[in-house]
Amino acid sequence: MHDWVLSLAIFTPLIGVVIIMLTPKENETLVKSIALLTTLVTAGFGGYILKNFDYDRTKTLQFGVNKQWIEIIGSRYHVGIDGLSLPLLILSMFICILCVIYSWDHFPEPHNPKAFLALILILETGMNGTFIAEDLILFFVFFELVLLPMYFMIGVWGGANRQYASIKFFLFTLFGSALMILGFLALYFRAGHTFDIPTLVQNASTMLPHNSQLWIFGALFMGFAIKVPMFPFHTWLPDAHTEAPTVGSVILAAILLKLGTYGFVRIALPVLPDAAHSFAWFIGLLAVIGIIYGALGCLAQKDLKRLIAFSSVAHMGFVMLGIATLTSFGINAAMFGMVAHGLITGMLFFVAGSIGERYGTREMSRLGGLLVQAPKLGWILGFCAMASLGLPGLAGFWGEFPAILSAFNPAAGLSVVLFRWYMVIASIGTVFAAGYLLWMFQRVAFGEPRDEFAHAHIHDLHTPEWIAWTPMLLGIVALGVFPALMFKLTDGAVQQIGHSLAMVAR
Amino acid sequence: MLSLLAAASSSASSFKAPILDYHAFAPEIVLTGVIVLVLLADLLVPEDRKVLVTNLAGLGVLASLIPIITLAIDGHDRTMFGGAYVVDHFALVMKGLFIATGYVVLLMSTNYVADGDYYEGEFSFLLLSSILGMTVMASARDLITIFVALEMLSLPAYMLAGWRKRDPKSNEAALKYYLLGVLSSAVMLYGMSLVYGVAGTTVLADIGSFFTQFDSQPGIITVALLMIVIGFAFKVSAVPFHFWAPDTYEGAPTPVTAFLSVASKTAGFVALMEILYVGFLSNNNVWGPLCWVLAAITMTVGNLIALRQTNIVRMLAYSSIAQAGYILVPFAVAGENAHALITAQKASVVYLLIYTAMNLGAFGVVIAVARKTRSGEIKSFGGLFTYAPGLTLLMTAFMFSLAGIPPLGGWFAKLFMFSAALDAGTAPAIVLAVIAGVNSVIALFYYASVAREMWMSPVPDGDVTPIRVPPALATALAITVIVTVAVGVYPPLLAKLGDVATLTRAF
Amino acid sequence: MLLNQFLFLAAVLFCTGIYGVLARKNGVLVLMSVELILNAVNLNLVAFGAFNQSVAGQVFALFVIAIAAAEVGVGLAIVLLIYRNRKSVDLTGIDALKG
Amino acid sequence: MLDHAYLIPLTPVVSFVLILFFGKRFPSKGSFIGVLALVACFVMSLVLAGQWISRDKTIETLHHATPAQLRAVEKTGHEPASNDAGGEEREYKRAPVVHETTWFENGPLKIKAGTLVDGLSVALLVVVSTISLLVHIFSTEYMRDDRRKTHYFAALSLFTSGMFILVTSSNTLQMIFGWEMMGLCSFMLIGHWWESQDNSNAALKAFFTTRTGDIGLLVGISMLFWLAGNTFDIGRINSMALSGRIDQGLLTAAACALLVAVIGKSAQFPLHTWLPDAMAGPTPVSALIHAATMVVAGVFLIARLYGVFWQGFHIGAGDGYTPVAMVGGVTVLIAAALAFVQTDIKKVLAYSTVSQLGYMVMALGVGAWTAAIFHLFTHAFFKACLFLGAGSVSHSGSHHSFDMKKDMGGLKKYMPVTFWTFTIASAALAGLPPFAGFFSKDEILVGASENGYKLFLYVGLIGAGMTAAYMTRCIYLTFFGEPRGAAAHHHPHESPIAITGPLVFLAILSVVAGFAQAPIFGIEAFSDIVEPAYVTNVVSHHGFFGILAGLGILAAVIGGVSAYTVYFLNRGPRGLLDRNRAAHAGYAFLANKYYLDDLYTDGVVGSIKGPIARAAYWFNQNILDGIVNGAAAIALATGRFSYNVIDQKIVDGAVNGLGISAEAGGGALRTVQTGKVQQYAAILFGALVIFAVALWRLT
Amino acid sequence: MVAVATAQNVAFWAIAVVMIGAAFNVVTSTNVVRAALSLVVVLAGVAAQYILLAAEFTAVVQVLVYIGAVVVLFLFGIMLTRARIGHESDLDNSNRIPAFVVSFAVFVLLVALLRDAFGHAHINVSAPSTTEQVGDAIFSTYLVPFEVASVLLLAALVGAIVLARRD
Repeated sequence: MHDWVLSLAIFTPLIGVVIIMLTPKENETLVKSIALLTTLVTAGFGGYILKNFDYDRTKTLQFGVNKQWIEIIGSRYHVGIDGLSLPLLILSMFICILCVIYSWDHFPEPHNPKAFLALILILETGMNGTFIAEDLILFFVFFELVLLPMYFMIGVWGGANRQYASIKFFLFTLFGSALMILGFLALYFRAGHTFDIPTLVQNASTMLPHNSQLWIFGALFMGFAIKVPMFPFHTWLPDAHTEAPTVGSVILAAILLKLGTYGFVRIALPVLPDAAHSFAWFIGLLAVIGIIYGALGCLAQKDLKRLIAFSSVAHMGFVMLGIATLTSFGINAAMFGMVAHGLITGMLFFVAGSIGERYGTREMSRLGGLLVQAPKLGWILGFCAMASLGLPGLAGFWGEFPAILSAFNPAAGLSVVLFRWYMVIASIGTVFAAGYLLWMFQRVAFGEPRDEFAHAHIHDLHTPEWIAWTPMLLGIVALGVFPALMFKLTDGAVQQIGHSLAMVAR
Repeated sequence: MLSLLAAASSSASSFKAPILDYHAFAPEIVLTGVIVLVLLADLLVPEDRKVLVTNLAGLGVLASLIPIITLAIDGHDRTMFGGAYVVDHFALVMKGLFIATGYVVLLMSTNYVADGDYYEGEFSFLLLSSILGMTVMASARDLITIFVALEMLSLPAYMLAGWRKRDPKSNEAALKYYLLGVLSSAVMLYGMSLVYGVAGTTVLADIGSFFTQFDSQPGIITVALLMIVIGFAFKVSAVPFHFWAPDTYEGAPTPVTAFLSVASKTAGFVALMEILYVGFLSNNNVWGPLCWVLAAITMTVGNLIALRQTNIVRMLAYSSIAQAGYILVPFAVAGENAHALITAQKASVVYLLIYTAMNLGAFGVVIAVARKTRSGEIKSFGGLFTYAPGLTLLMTAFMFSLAGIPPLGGWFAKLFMFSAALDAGTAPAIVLAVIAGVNSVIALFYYASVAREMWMSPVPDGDVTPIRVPPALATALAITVIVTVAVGVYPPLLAKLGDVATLTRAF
Repeated sequence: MLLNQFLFLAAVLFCTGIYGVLARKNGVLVLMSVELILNAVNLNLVAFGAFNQSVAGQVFALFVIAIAAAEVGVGLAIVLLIYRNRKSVDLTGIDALKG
Repeated sequence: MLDHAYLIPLTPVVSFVLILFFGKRFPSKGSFIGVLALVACFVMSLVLAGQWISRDKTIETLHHATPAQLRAVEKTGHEPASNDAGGEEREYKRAPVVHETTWFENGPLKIKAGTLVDGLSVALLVVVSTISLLVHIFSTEYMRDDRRKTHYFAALSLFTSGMFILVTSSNTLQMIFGWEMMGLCSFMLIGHWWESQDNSNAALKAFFTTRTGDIGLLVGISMLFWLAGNTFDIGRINSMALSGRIDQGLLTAAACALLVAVIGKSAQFPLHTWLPDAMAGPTPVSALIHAATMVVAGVFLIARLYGVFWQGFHIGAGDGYTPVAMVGGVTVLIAAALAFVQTDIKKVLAYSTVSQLGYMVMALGVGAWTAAIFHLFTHAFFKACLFLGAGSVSHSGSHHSFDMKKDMGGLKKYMPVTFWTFTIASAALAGLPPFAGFFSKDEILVGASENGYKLFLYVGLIGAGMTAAYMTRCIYLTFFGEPRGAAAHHHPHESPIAITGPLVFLAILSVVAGFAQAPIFGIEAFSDIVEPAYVTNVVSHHGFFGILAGLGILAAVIGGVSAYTVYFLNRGPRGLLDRNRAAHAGYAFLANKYYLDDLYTDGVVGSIKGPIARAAYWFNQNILDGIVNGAAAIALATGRFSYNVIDQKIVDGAVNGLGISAEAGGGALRTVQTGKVQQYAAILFGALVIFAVALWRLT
Repeated sequence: MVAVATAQNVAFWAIAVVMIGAAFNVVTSTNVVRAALSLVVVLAGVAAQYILLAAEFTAVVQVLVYIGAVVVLFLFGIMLTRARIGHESDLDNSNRIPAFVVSFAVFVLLVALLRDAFGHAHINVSAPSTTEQVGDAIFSTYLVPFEVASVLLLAALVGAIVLARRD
């Protein structure tokens, strides 16, 4: 079990896919049950991992498996889990269950639960796999595996402009990953003919001249930055989110964006610390531009989901700012920010989807008085808005504040003055966040319902919504009050990265 | 340079019959036997039972796989006729590929040709002849043999392209293919004659050792080499020698198009590998940059034009041009060093193996869908998912495999291709890799547009009667999709076959 | 004799053939021009054979002759096919497939 | 209790959760849970205060250490060795009682969470729990039939706990929690009646403006974390700041950043405009916000991190001017002037709060730490009393209206308890002896005068006069004259006991609270109990200055009398008559209103401070509020621009442009594919030549 | 020897001039049949050059295959496509100038290359390879291409018949 559990965590969803494929389309309940069961079983493996994970050794890879895979190019099936991967893996499993539950009788047009659920499960495989891959090629495969299901999810079940949005999402990401894989290969050939991440962490910085490091880092940067997405590579995100079905948006926001930031933390920084130092100012710059720019973008939005999408740009800016500081504080904040953003923005998309479903529109100018018609939904929206703007006591705060904090004192060798300016700008970004989120909340929830919906019957929360959302809401509060839940996991591994970054500081 | 040849020319007025290793020739002998059998059977089988002939051809093709397997098990390389004909791992892998391709194409064409009431027996006969040429090509290590093999595989293909005799487009396809094919083989011949003139031999290994003596070669060799490369660049439809391809692909019967885009192209690459890696390894300062330019413009032009296509076959034609560009990437970097050379060979072979499966599969679906829609427009795929989910899934898999998206086979091919470029590690190699990377993104757009039509668009004519896929075609699709997916998920399946350093082992 | 005599002659034939292929409209004439090109190659081969004092040149030329004959046969068949469908062997009019 | 101080913030949190999830099931809609929780907090706070006071005594006797000796230890800037060894707490007088637990770790760094109890937090706890309890009781009646009573009480509980968390925090990180929780709750409570756009706008504005200030908080606390040696610990930050081991420039920057936070939260000029708007919330909430929580958080922040401000702004230098004092002083005057022109009774009180907060900030800026906290202490009682009084008036006298001119007047006879308590509280606010405000304001004046900030003495005096004047006007308009509008038509009556009870209680406190620190009588209990070591050791203490007290009284009397002259001696009623005539004259209602408002303002208020107040009001409404609102508009416009132009046209346009140009490139290349086989052949041979020449030259 | 060499040169040039003229006629003639006949001249000239190069067997094959078969095929082709026997004005397309430019460029290229490579190389035909040697080579070293070529001819035959036959 110990050796197998990670592989099971990756591939159980695929088994579910096969079973679903073999199930007749007409028997929808069975299909749904299989999907739910699959996610639950997968999460069961997650539970096993949580239970048997050695929390005193978060920086070491556990449950590791290192088997031969593609010998001809030197790639191995190497998976393992440490403090960085664990929270994201669990988050991914968790979100997938909730998505299946949420969609229980919420399937967007053209319905077809069979295909829809199969896609969710394939996505889960990709996401889980990315978070525990310890081999660059394996990482790449899983990283890319999520593209197709998400493409179809947006393209088939999405909104009016879905075709454009889906292909845009696909092309952007693929462009990044094309460069990323070049970077991986360059690492392979220049740093000891291995794709093994831990080995590369050991060797790469000594084996590679600074110049090569820069180039390779640049390639990796493109791959990850597009996925994050960082300004100016973000334009796929609003379109994708706006058009995606609710569940697609949730998965996209909660997990897929994290693949990029995770890539930075897992691969780019520790493997190429030298180049990371050279790039840090640039990453920081794009991050703070993203913070302000995303916020400004939010202010201009008319569509609820699009607004939330732009807010993701801003939030991921905080995460990237944390990473750019190259300090353990900042990276811890980034890790926290990833999970927090996953929960909060995921929830926001759930709520936005439910609102859109009830009113048939997400135009904020047409909405209003949600609190009158569906008070619970309205307050949950308010709660998520508050969490999203970084209110202390809720999870979002721990992604934002430590990032700001760490920017005051970036890693040795980085320009202190520059990063302090970043800190101030990022702080200003928090105000913007408050601005657009409250403004959104006011327009959607406050006031009286518009005439067109005044007599509409707006159902407050459905049972699947309750079941799906309660854990996320609890998670947001729990992480907000007990940040150690996350920091304890990530800290060991982050310290290690911070250490290797500090080693090369000039 | 004359002294070198003294040994070759002086000897022997007494003819010594060569001792033939029949095991080594067994695949070709079986194939030839099948060819003759098919021709005879075609005479005897009545008009309404012609499908038997096709079945016979299929079985025969499979039978010729047996000696390949025995040879592979036997394992040691066989060199004959002073190095003019070699049966080694590389040759066996490629022969196997050609024969498998031939089998799948036969499966794909069974109903196509029968339904169209074309000359089924002769069709199989010509197809097998062309495959025979290819298998010979895989072993040929001599200019004359290569030339004859090339003509052997080309001439039947010219005729097959025009097989739909009453269709002017098919005629046009055949004419263009034929004329340009003949011209480019003439250019190639001219180049070969120059090489022969300078080196005094037609055996590649001897040519290779001849040229290693010189630090720099005269311009004549540069141009001769260029001319030879052009001959095969035509075959693999590299820009700017690709013009025939879209027109011919569109006009030719679809199974023939599939055959051309896969087997014929592969044969071109096989010949190119033999000539460049065995005969002209030391001239890599010529063919390196040449292949670099060809690769770069081929993939770029192919992809860009493919963006604008509305006909699925034509789009696949440009797609296969672009794919040829990717396959040329390892050629561009192979000469950098010994290690890069080996990686490049493996990369090319792996790419060809995977490309064959996925491209054949894509054409298979096109054939299947066209059975109902009678149209080659991409639009005719609209809403396919609603009435033919299975075919949609298959086509999706093939399209995204061609685009190189994991976990479908294409990603591994591309990865290996990139890997070859970066193994060489020179600045031009890396630039080429980046160009290839950008191109694979552009390519996604049109591959995905097919998926988009199938999944996201309405059925154009509202006709949602399911598509009946005949068993032969279904078998072909099954084979291709299994290979495509299995290799993508577990690349080592093919990687072993791609381990073909034998081609240049001597060096 | 200079080798180049033959080679230059072959080059003239080669290029004349190219001109013919490019400038002729009639399919049969284009095929004839192709024959010019192939003969140029053959002349090259035989000249080089003599120059190198090896038989390979002649052998090569023989194969080319044999295959050229087959090619002409196939080519004429295709031209005939076109003629049958279009009632013309005018190559310039054949451009239904393009783009 | 000293060791279990966490119970105080925890109790209302629990009550919040209980009310939120179970409140609706009770007939009282959960209000009693809130009241009970606050009773518990109140009792615990009192116990805590008692323990603190007695602890001080015991420790003093135990150690026989004089304050001077302790001061000597502190002034070296080095902590006792035992502390460095991680040993016992410093157990001497005024040393806080700190209980911490590790919140989370970052490498070797342990971030702690915990409670810190010292005089300052005890004082605040008492004030907050008292006021909050009274507000809760008041609300049971005031909000009896509100449709969202449950939400209201839940938010009230959370609000209170936010303040508790803030004042008991042992570290700055935790302070942010309390600080922002209050922001959230103020948002919820101000926007309680969110059906109206105005209310939700006000809520947004409150949250947004304070959040703007929070930029300073985040930046300041981040800076202090690093400057003080990787710690959020308040004690360490203060001692590090005072030790002078922090770079002066950076320390000043951090202090400035925190000052920004204070300006936002404590509604100081120029970010004060949200506070009057926040009157949109229910009146008890206003009382809570203004008297005990939220706005005083800013003052508390300065007090809590006084070492930083002291050192950062050189408050001790006494060179006549500090930024903190400037902010406070300007706020005192501007806000007082603005209070004149309000017609809404709550807005008068709101500007009065702003003005009084200005006093506190000013006091802190001039080094009069104790005076500031003392003023905070007394102000809490009388301002709560005033607000609740105003609430009582609107509840029972003016039919839920707060417009003094339209719907009030002559209520004295209907609502005697309200009237008397309101008047007592006003007197306290005006600084008339023996009411509480007199003592605290006097302390401030003394501090300004004696610490070398004479300018602010005058500011304080002028402010005192103005305060007396506008409160006189307010009382007149509300309780005297003829009943108008709702007051005339809706049978005003006295409020029930749930409302008057707290009023009376608060009125009593408004009288007696001042005696906690009455140097005139030799009582310095407040400073003894409240001042933490890091303050005691640096600030100067002064006794009673008769002249200053006299000047203060004089200023108040002048202000009161002049207002009395204006209002009670018939100028006012005539203005009202004018107004009615003009209304009869048939002008369009709105136009009339504004026109006569102008007349009224010119004729009545103008006789005292008209031009200045009007100018100030104009400035306030058009410039400052304009900037605040304009900032939103600008942000919105910038957002639209950056989205519509930069994002959609340039960034996204570039991407789409690439796509389009790729397609166009494909289209152009397609034209080469003419379909003419001989052209293809020509290209074949042409390419041959070109490649040949290129390669030949290359090799 | 010199005389032999001179005679060879004279013969070469005489034949070459005729060949070139005939070749030009093939590509420029306005009469299809005349073009075909000019082709015969060229092909015969090539055969003659083979003899000069002492490749008698190849020359014989050239005559047999080309003149005996290929040209006949062409004539059949001309007749089957009902080309006019006489003068025909539009045998050329509009691309004569580009065609000339391209072919001339190729010519210049080739000449430059050949001069550069084989400037003064002489052909020594004193020890010609015999027909026997050619035969030996074909049936030993080049056995595979020979066998393949036979299948090739069969395939071409069958295919051409299918394509050309009326149905």
